[in-house]
Amino acid sequence: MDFRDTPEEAAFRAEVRAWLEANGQKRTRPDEVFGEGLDDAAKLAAAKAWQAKKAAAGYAAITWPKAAGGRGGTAMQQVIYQQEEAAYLVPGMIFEVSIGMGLPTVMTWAAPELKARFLRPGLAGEEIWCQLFSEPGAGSDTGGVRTRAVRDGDDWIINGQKVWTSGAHFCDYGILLTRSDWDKPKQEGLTMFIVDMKAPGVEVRPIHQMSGDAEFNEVFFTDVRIPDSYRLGPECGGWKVMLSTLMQERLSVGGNLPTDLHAHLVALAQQCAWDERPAIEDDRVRARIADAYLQQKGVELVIARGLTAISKGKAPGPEMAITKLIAAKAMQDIAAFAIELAGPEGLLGFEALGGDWRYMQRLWLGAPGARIAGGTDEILKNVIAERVLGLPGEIRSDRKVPFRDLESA
Amino acid sequence: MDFRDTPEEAAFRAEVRAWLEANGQKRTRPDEVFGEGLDDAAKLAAAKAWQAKKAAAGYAAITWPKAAGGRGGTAMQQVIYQQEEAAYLVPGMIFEVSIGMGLPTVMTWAAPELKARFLRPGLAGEEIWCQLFSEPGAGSDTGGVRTRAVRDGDDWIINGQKVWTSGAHFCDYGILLTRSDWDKPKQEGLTMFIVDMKAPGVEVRPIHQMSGDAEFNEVFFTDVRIPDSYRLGPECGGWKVMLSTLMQERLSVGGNLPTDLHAHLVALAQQCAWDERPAIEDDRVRARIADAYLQQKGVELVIARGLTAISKGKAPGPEMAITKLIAAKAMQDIAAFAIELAGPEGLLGFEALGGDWRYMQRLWLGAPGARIAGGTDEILKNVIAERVLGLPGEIRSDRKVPFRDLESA
Amino acid sequence: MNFDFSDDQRLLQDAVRTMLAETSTSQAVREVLEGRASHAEAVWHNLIEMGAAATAIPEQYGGAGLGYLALCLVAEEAGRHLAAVPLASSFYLAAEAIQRAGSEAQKQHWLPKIASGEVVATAALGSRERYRPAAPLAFDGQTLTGTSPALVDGGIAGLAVLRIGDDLVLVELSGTGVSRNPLPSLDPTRPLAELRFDRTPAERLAGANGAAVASRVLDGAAVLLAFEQVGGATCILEATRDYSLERKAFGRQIGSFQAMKHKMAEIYTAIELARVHAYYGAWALSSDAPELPRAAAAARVAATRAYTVAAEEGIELHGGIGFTWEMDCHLHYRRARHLGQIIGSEHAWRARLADELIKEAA
Amino acid sequence: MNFDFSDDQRLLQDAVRTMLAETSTSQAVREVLEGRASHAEAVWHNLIEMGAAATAIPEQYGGAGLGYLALCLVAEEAGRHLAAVPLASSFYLAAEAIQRAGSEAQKQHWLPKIASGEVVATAALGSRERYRPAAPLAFDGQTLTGTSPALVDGGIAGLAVLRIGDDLVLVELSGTGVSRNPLPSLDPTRPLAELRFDRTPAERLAGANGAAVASRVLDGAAVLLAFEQVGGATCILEATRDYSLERKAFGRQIGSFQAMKHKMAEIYTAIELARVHAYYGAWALSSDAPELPRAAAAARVAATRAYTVAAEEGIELHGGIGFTWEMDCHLHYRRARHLGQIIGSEHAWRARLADELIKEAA
Repeated sequence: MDFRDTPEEAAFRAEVRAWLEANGQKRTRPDEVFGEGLDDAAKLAAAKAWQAKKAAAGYAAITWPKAAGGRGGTAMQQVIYQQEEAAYLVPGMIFEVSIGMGLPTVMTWAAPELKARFLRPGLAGEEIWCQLFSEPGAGSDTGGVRTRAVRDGDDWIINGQKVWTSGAHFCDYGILLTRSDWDKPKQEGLTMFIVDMKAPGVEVRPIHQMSGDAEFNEVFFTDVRIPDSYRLGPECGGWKVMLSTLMQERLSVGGNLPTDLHAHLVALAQQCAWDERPAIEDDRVRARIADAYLQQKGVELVIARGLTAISKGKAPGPEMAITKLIAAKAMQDIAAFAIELAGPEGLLGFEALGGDWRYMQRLWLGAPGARIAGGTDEILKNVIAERVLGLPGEIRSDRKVPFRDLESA
Repeated sequence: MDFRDTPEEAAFRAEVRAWLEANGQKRTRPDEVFGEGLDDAAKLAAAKAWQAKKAAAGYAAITWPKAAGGRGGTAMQQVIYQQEEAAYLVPGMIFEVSIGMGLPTVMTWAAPELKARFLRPGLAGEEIWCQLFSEPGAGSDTGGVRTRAVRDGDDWIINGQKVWTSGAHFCDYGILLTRSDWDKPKQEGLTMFIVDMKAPGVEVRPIHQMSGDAEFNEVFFTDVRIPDSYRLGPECGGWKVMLSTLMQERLSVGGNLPTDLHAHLVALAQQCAWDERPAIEDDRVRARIADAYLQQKGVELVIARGLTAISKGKAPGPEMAITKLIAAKAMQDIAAFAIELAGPEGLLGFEALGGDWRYMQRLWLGAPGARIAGGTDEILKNVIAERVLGLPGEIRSDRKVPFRDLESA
Repeated sequence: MNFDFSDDQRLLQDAVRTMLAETSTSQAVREVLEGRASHAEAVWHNLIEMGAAATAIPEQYGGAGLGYLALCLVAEEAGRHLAAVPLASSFYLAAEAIQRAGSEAQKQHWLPKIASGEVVATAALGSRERYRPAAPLAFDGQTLTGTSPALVDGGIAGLAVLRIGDDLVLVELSGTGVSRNPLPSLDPTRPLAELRFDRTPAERLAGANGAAVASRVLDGAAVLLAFEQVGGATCILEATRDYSLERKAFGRQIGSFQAMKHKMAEIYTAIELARVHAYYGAWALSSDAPELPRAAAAARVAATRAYTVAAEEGIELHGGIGFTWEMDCHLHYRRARHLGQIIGSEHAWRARLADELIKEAA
Repeated sequence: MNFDFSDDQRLLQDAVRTMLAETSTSQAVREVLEGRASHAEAVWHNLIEMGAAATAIPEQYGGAGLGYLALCLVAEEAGRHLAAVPLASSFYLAAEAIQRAGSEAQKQHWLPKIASGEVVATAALGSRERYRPAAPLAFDGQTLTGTSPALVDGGIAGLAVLRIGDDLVLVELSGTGVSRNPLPSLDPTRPLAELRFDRTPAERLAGANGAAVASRVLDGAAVLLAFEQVGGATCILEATRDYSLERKAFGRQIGSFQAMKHKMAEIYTAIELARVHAYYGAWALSSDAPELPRAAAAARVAATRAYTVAAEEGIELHGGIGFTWEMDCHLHYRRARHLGQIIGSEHAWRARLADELIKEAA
């Protein structure tokens, strides 16, 4: 048992650290984010510039084969890079879908000329990708998509609506799950495409979240034409393609929780008075600080177990689902408790109160989404029950019936 | 809103109180129970004597019609009697099944001569009844009973096994749910009987609980003969008879929690030291005392809502299920916390520590059973979800299939 | 035994519910949420006109004189419909303080104005928890100087009752030297402002012990707010139930999944526990029973818990749609927190409940 | 990054598991539960013979010298199989105290006897919580007089380490003036006795600061006990899972009901959280890291919670059969509480964890 790097890992870490120091900009506040103060266009341009630099240095897709523009490195090297990058102001989520889902799917399923066309510009951040699976009637139940793909000569014509598409408003291409055959059962009539997000008939509308942010979009397709050469995988093979896309996420080791949450609670509790004494002296407050640590450090340690697997060349298993399950709810509870510390002053929007409070209020407004996006608590518990504990799957009545006959269709 | 009795209720309460004072014996310690120090036989005799006295005074079955030996009183009078009796040393559960389930089922379904035969001796405690529904393979799912009833001339021959039968070892008669037709679906092949518990072929074995008590029994039936005249309701009408039996319980208003639990916690916390100060000064301990009150008083108040319905001549609804749901888990949590108060001394069996501790340890050992017997937490949540909130029932594959074809049969 | 409201009280509740269903719509609430209105004017107008807001103000002071039980049911409906109005500030807090500590002249002057809606009032009666050191606020017997805490409805109030030490001070906000500083609110449907005073004329409420009155008024407010919380929690539970019956996934109504059924059963249980404690608090408040401090604290803790759980899990059970701005789920999420903090958090009230229980056990 | 045990350590664990599966059967545990044996002799014999109990005692004192990581895995298996043996008393507590505070002579005299099983030892090292005032126990430098607290395995121990003020005192129980008073145990598979001394010869452990050593030993014990708790919790979860796949109701495996699936997923999550904190504690213990107090407290709290939840809900998910004497569920219910209280409850350890975190944040 040893938390230290192997000599090879240490060498790679040193190399990464040197490169980041030379090229990146360190965070100065815990809640500082990339591109603060820039408008959207400038922020996007800055992000693309960073990604180009990162790709040129061979850090954009460490585990990809060299032939595809990657580094041919190990998953552990990827993790080390991410750990080191975490201290820097980098454009977070913008390229995550490109590198993590879109391009790997292209790599696996597209014809050589498409790979040549898309991989390098995607890696360098010149083109950004999104993922178009979820629909208003097909969220947790992705197999229920109803966006229609109809063959028309060498093209397909797409009509329908997607939802919860991160970054659709600035993306160039997307991987699109459609239903091309309504007579087959649910998961057997699906086909996957590459779609040009700037094509005529594609309309993107932001979804405003309760936090006031708009990270997600609805995307509407009206008679959008896609050449058959942009099809990924066989006709009606979309389910399998989608699973391969999601498999790419397996190396990601689950949810996480800011490492400093309990320290923030300590700081806030020292500023608040409960019954004329500092709240930090209340045994209940102290207990909550301890519990916050148990959850935060626990998630960190579960991830360390996943990294151990990666370090040994294995993939972390479905048990990593517990990290998101613990993290998202803990974030909600800790943030709510932080607000409660202030009593009636907790009524204030924390713009009025400053740093730590604003941070907690952001977490509090973001937590309901964090518990849902990427798998609800309920879906994650099913994953643990079925894939870790081996309990039976839910009773399904919709598996063998032609999709058009399903009541919900 | 008024917690006081109506004038009629007050008059009845005064009458009951006077009778109890003249005839009963008040409890002197909170955990004193009827017949302490007596052996089983003497305790049973004392219980029967009390029941005879109570029946003679017209309090044994207040809501029964006078013709059946009851008082023709109201449900509220029944409640008032129970409230007043609670302060007295009375034989608790012994006659509960007789009066609450066995005899009412006889009253509803048996022929006049059987009623004449059974009602008065049952009411007077000369004969005691039990209920034989559950089986090893049919607990929450009572419809799955497999005790076999086969017609043989004017008799039926019974073979099978029941379980969780309260008081079977001292009971004289029981109501017995059997399967008489294996070709009908689950709930349609059942028939109910009166069974003589002293008949040849009936064997009772106590079930030892984790608390060391043995309140329940297994009952084995080997070629037990029951005359057809002892059948309750039509052949294959047993499910409906059973529902009518369980309906009798509807006037009971759910689980309860000793009213003094939070006061016990206060007393114990005053005796314990945590970190050199009295545990009662720890804010966490105080919070738990408050929560104990919220649960205990909450259950009491939910019951008060049920009593309000009764007082208005209505029946309390399925929402009363929350009382048991709250009470059983609260009992477990409060008792565990009480033990925790003592730290390493909580390792001791509380025989070593005395009154309050013994009480808490008993609750702690009894709580797992309380959460299961009479409807598990899970079944109660289903009841609330389906019958109160109107959510769909569970998917059932066993409703229409002949019982003998069911995989579990 | 009659642990329920009377038919007359229920009739009033029905009337208020009907009115609120028509006027306190999602759109009306969002006018305030998005800053286009300071409060829901039509709702406020109707509550006043019906005499529903002023049920607990005696008739001789311009109220309906129907007592606290009626006001509890009005509160439940206000909570259910997310009413964006100064009901708590004006009626649970300010009017109550004046009624309990005001001189006859003060009552005759102010209560009719509050009851008729001519004046919106607000109050800061002190709390066991705070973040910043209390702002300096000095009362010299005739004028007030300094800054108030953040006050709900401080932007539209014409009158404030402020606790300064053991005094309760009444200050008219149209007076000289008053300025208002709007503050961001975690629940923008209930806007906040702090008030700044510069030698503003003010007077003491006549009653002797300001601290005791404040405590009594806060107990009453805890009960009334518990009804708002129970109403809000019931609303989000019902919305969740309805959505779960409508929405399908995996070929089934999502409400048929046992995980969802059981979570809704748990929310229901939490709400019913809160409801009975709120009822008990209503009884104690209306009968001026010595149990009030205990009953009020219990109602507040249980109701804060219930609304918090209902709002958090209500969003969760809606899935993705639940955290969009367009759905009303987040209005409950915010309101639950607002109501849970407005007179101190559940932790302060749980401590108070424990204090009472330990005192009683002694 | 290697946050896992080595292959060698896993091999030892497998061997211990195989041995315990054969010897620490339900029947063997029930011999002790029902008072027919003071401990599971065959289990104890084998643990000693394999060198598994004495893994953390250095070779020069008769141990296997394999270190704490190995002992953690032994503890996990002991917990999983409900081993009714004096492992914690002898090895996590008494031997550790002697190792850390004993003189060379004391170590050479006692550790080999403990390692070989010749002597069972027990210890009382003080706690933050207590019920009765500490019994008077006086040490005059050479003899001991008075009554000890209730000691696990006090009935069979030949040696005790007792904390008296800031001293750790070693007393041989075959000495003069010793009597034993068996006390009822909430978990009868782990029997208790108090010891009475009347001028019994005893000696101070040589190490300077008894309180600091006691605290250090308790931290180590917290980690080791956390492994026992994780092992026990895993056992009852697996038993529950297996039963739920076997048992049918309403025409289905009961394990197919989502309420049961999700509850088992929650238990699993609690156990995994405990497991990683236990691992982290094992790392801190084995590397003598400054993080030990925090890591030990975290492991103790998480593991106590996990075993409590697993035991309570394990019975619940079994239904009626779960609370019978015949099923082993209640053995876990009792053991979970025993292990959760033995060196102080989770509340004391949570307070300790908070103290550490607040100290670190300063």
